[in-house]
Amino acid sequence: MNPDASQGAAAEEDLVQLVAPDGRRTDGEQAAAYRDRAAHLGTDELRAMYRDMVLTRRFDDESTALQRQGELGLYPQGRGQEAAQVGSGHALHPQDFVFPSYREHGVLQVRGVDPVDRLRIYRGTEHGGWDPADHNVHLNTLVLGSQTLHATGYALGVQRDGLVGTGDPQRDTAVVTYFGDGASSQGDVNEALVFAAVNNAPVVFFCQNNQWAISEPTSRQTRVPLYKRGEGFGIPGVRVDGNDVLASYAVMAEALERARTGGGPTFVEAYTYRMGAHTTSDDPTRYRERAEEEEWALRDPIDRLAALLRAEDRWDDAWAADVEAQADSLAERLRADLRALEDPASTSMFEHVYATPHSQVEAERAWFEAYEHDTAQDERDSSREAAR
Amino acid sequence: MNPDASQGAAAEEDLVQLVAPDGRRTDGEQAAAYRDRAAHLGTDELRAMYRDMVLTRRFDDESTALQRQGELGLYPQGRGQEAAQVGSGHALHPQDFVFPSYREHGVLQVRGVDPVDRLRIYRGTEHGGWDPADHNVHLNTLVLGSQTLHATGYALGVQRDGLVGTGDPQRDTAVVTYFGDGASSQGDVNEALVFAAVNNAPVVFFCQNNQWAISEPTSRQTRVPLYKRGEGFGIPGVRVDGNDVLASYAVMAEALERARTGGGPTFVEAYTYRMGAHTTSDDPTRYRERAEEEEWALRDPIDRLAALLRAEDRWDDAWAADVEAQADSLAERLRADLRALEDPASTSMFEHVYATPHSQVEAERAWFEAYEHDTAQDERDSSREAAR
Amino acid sequence: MSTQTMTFAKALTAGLRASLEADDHVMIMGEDVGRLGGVFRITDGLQKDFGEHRVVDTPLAESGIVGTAIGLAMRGYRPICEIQFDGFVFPAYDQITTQLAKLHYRSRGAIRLPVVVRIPYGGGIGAIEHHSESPEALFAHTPGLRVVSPATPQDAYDMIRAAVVSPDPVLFFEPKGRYWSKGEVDLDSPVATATSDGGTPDPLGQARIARAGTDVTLVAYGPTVATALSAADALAAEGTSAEVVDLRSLSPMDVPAVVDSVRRTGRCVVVHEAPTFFGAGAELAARVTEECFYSLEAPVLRVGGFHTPYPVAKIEHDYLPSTDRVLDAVDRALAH
Amino acid sequence: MSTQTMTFAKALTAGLRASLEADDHVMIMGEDVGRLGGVFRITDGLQKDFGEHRVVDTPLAESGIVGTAIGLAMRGYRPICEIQFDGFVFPAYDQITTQLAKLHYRSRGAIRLPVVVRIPYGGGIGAIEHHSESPEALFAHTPGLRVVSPATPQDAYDMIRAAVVSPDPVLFFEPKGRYWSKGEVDLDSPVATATSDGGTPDPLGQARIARAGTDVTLVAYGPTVATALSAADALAAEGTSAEVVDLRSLSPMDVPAVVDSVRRTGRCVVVHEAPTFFGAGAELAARVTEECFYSLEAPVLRVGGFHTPYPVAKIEHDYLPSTDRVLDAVDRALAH
Ligand SMILES: Cc1ncc(C[n+]2csc(CCOP(=O)(O)OP(=O)(O)O)c2C)c(N)n1
Ligand SMILES: Cc1ncc(C[n+]2csc(CCOP(=O)(O)OP(=O)(O)O)c2C)c(N)n1
Ligand SMILES: [Mg+2]
Ligand SMILES: [Mg+2]
Repeated sequence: MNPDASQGAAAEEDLVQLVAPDGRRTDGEQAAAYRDRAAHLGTDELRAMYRDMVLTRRFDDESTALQRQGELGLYPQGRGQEAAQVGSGHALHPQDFVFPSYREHGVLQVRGVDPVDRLRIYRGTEHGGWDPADHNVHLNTLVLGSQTLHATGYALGVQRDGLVGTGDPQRDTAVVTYFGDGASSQGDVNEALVFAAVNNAPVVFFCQNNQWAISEPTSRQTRVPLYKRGEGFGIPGVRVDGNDVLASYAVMAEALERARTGGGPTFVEAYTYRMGAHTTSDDPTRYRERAEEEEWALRDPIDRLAALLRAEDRWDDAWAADVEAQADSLAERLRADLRALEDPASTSMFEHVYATPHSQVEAERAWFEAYEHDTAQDERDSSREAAR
Repeated sequence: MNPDASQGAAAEEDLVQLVAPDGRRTDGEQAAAYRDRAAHLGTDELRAMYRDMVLTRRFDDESTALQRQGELGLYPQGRGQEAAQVGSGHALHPQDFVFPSYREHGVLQVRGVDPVDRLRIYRGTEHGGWDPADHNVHLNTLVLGSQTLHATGYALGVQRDGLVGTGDPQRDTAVVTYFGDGASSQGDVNEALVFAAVNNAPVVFFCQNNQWAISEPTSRQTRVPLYKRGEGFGIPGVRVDGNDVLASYAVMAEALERARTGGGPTFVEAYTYRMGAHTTSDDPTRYRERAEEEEWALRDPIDRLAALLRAEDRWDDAWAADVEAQADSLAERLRADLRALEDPASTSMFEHVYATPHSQVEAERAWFEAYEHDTAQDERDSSREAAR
Repeated sequence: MSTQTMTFAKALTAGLRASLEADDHVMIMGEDVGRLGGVFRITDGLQKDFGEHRVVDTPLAESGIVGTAIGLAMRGYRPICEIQFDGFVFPAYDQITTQLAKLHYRSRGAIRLPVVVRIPYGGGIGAIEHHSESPEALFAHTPGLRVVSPATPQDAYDMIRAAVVSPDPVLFFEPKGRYWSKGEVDLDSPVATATSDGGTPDPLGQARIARAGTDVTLVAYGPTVATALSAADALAAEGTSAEVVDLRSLSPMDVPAVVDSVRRTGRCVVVHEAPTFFGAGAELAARVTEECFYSLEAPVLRVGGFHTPYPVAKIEHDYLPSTDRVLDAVDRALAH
Repeated sequence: MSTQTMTFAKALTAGLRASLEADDHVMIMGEDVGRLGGVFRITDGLQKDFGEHRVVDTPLAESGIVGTAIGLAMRGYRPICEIQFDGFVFPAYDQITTQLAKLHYRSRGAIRLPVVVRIPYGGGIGAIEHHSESPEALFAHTPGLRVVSPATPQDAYDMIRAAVVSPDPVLFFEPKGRYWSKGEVDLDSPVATATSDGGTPDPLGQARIARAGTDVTLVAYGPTVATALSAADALAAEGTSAEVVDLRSLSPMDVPAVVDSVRRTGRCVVVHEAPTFFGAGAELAARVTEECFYSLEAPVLRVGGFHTPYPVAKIEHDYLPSTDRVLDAVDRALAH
């Protein structure tokens, strides 16, 4: 289904998969090394992942609806990528730090970033939305790939702080940066690989290959599977089935541990699919086939985990109903709280340009306040009003 | 001798070498595939390479001397890299196009760029120095790595022109771009790899790893041998002994043929050494050991080819004396012609900013001409003159 | 004469189509310009009609786009690069500033780089960060680049064709907030070609009098020409006659046209969306003052963005120069 | 008070040394800053004394340098990045413009980025292309950045330390042509820290009267302060008293200081090496004219680089603003 046939073939071959689309655990050689990483996950953990995936999807659906209703200017859907995001997110330790791109709703869910905060940017009330220090999650970065350098620098800081390889799992710290198949072509991502490799930085490059960069298939970005990208920089790579939450967890757990213990960076390619449009402004019918979408629908990550839970008798209808109820109340709260968000004051645009006073900003702010004041008072004649 | 021990080891292992430092042809497995490529080179060709290397070095020495005498503002020495440059240059066809960095004096020699033209940039009379169309050699590019994208774009143009894989060796065209180990870290070089790979562009990335980027050893740029860099982009890589002119020729001949016949890009790492300073402004004693320089002196590329010629009875003292004489006259002509170069007219700074008239440039030029005119006529009082 | 009413966006598409038709070496390259037709659909249908060879979806790397366009131009092609949004031109900034702008100079004319870089710019569309900026001054300061911005559908059609035939690199700023505005377009208008002998006027360097007037000169370009015209309407109703000059080009800047107007009106207000601090209005004010020192009744006043990053969508209309803010400036100019 | 005579370059080194000593989280990163001490030797000896950990040779990638510095700053470090030459800052332009400048705003103050980007700039040293440029206006237009340039050894020492303690990102332009000029430096001068409550004056935003005068105001910064002073000498000998204002900072720009001077002198000439077109002088001229409209006897005149790429070394002195060209402008101003 990937337009580049050679990649499609490689995809199946090299893929780390622990759970097949039908919910059964795989027993292939390929994944043997990772099976242990997920072995300790019991019913509680698996259910927690399931819950996060369901809540992420509900958040996604509700946000899409809110955009249609005019409550958001735009929204980039994550549907289809929940396993890659929630699985990798569950492998994080609290002290780890995340540098997302803009589609990582599942990671934000796992890290506890408030759902309303996640939408401020799309409502047009903030460029950010939360304090990165609150959940060790940096803000969204919209300039493709830039954040991979920030993550690498942050990881160099962690290293300087002496928080790599101390042997204390509560202190050893890793950094992860998320980016897409499209972003992988940016110079910045490649420079990040250079800086990370040369310094053996504790950073994981988590590339979600969702097959598309808006209308461009991954074959427009690379002619070999993306997980190989790091090798020429000295960074080991692994391709994981990004629709398999267990595999995503296991591969990420290993990569994070390598980083925390001083083993250096890893390049993870999560092979997945963007089931929705690029954003609510996009129209995928212009560039991709319905058949492709349908084929990927059969690999839905939530269905797969549900099937596993059922197959292993970890499913419970009452629990599942409760998860649905939680999703309902998340949606309800989101609607209410989002609508209740106040628009920022116009003068807030002058705040935080600098941390210290800057005469240009201050002069313009003063002018603006006086102007606003005058305008409010002003009784202009009607012809002028009419022209506005 | 490379500060990164792991690389040093790999260097020896992966290196394509056809002639050992003592001038004897090697018979190892490693190079078997390339031996055929150089098999047809007879005495004439080998002597032609020798001549170009000797002339390149004489150019280098003379230019360095001219800089010391104040005739040049700066000069970046190529000593030690003659085999990599002359060998690869000899593999080019006339229709191929070269995008150099700034140290490729040997390539310019092979392509026939006039020695004086090569120095205009360092004398401060031109930013370029020649017309790229004259010898299919682009101007020097000083912003590290930028030219790799230009080369890739040019190669895409060649491809569009239908001059790849026609089967006609007179028409099939390849492009080569030269850059250094330091430049390899630039985002642009990596984007060039992306664009070249995805489009299967007829371009060769020729990276001269001369062990140093000014004061930084190659280990500050990469932790694996550089020739592997392309692999993660889908571009095959090869490390060649850059002090072995035959190997440099053979590896480049193969890469160029791959490009011309539609086989796509190749990443060549020429493992060599910058025997001189970075430029005449540099002081290598601040950052590298004399012992390292001495060890590399034993691998001098010109000595190696001379040894081969002698070992194979291709040497002739009269011929060698003639080459020396040619070098002497090159040096002599260089000195004379360089000193005779006229400074550009001050108003030439306004020329060629645009290809079409631009009112800002024209207004400023007119002002400047009037000002120059006035100043020339002006009889100012002495106090003002004194202050100037 | 085949004059049609069409949107600014469609006029651009028509101009691109005409350019592709006129010269085989013209090509379009960028992110999503192919099947999708670009996020603004400016290249809609062009790949279908001209092929994947002429309208090329590139990898997602702006430096790569401009850098390879330079190489293609050296090989005789005329690439039109699309940058998806204003805020994403910066990864290509080095290639534009150190290479695209300078290669003609560096080669003393041997290399010509007829590359067009199309950049949808400006705000007012309710977008997220990086999607509403006006970075034109960051290019106009660099010698070797032409920087232009059309304000009407006719100019969109004429100027894109002129940019494509220009032997110089052109940064082509498209006021995205005007994409859906309509106007008459004469599709038979000739392509304005610059001549290198300096005999004919430079088609990408001449301002346009968008409205004649006598009391004050309003200078604008791109998206703010409409703002200036609406202010002129309001002023007319009050009995003040405003002349509106549409600069069209920032580099070069048609200072004589503005000077001519200001010498008549004595007052000048310049309007743009970019922050005024170090913006195009500064250059204009400095020049106009120098050349109209004795005719100016008031200092040249600037209405523009503030010295803040482009703010969030909910308050962008307080940031953007509005008709009201132009009127306020005119009031201040008239009060002098 | 330990006052010493030293070069501008050594004063910078001393300021960097003092900064490294004062705060463990200060670090220097860039190309060749370690054993070599940088191509201008500004970091000479610092790696030896503070270790490879504090003075770091980075890979050759400017975007990577600034991008990782941002991450380091988020983790609590205070990186001082060295860009080797003016012309090589552009690969980092995206990180500076879209990230470094905006993260404080984007996070509504939650993220502070005390990153200093040192850029040796300006011409007159006989160098090849890209090694003599003055790109400061390309940064000053971007909100969120502070852009400064010292002109004397004392200011080099004081301003680099102030830049390092500034919680805002600072683009620190060093006039490389002045590196070898000497002056008195008080090494005990206090570090000027900005306070966020707005109570104390901003140490990186205040101009300096380099020479008092009454007949004309010459405004300069960085390398051209010396040019302006030499012009003032020549004028003094002719009986014209020139005041010289050293701006020190371009963003913010201390307009009140210039206005105060121009209200007294009635004439103003601004001098910088960068092309005047869209340069800092345009902003200054626009502002000064606006605020001194009735005190100006002549328009603000600009002396600077031309709208051409920086030319070849053999003719760079015809390009650079010279004492003569400043005198010519003063003559024109006085003739009004
Ligand atoms: C530097 C830059 N160029 C262009 C864009 C416009 N843009 C936004 S998302 C996108 C596609 C990204 O694709 P990918 O990296 O695969 O991530 P995905 O959207 O699939 O999650 C593009 C081109 C941008 N945000 N930044
Ligand atoms: C973008 C950019 N950054 C910095 C420089 C300054 N600089 C010139 S040469 C050089 C070292 C280059 O090393 P390498 O690529 O290994 O080539 P070599 O000089 O060894 O031939 C540096 C840092 C530059 N020219 N361009
Ligand atoms: Mg994608
Ligand atoms: Mg090198």
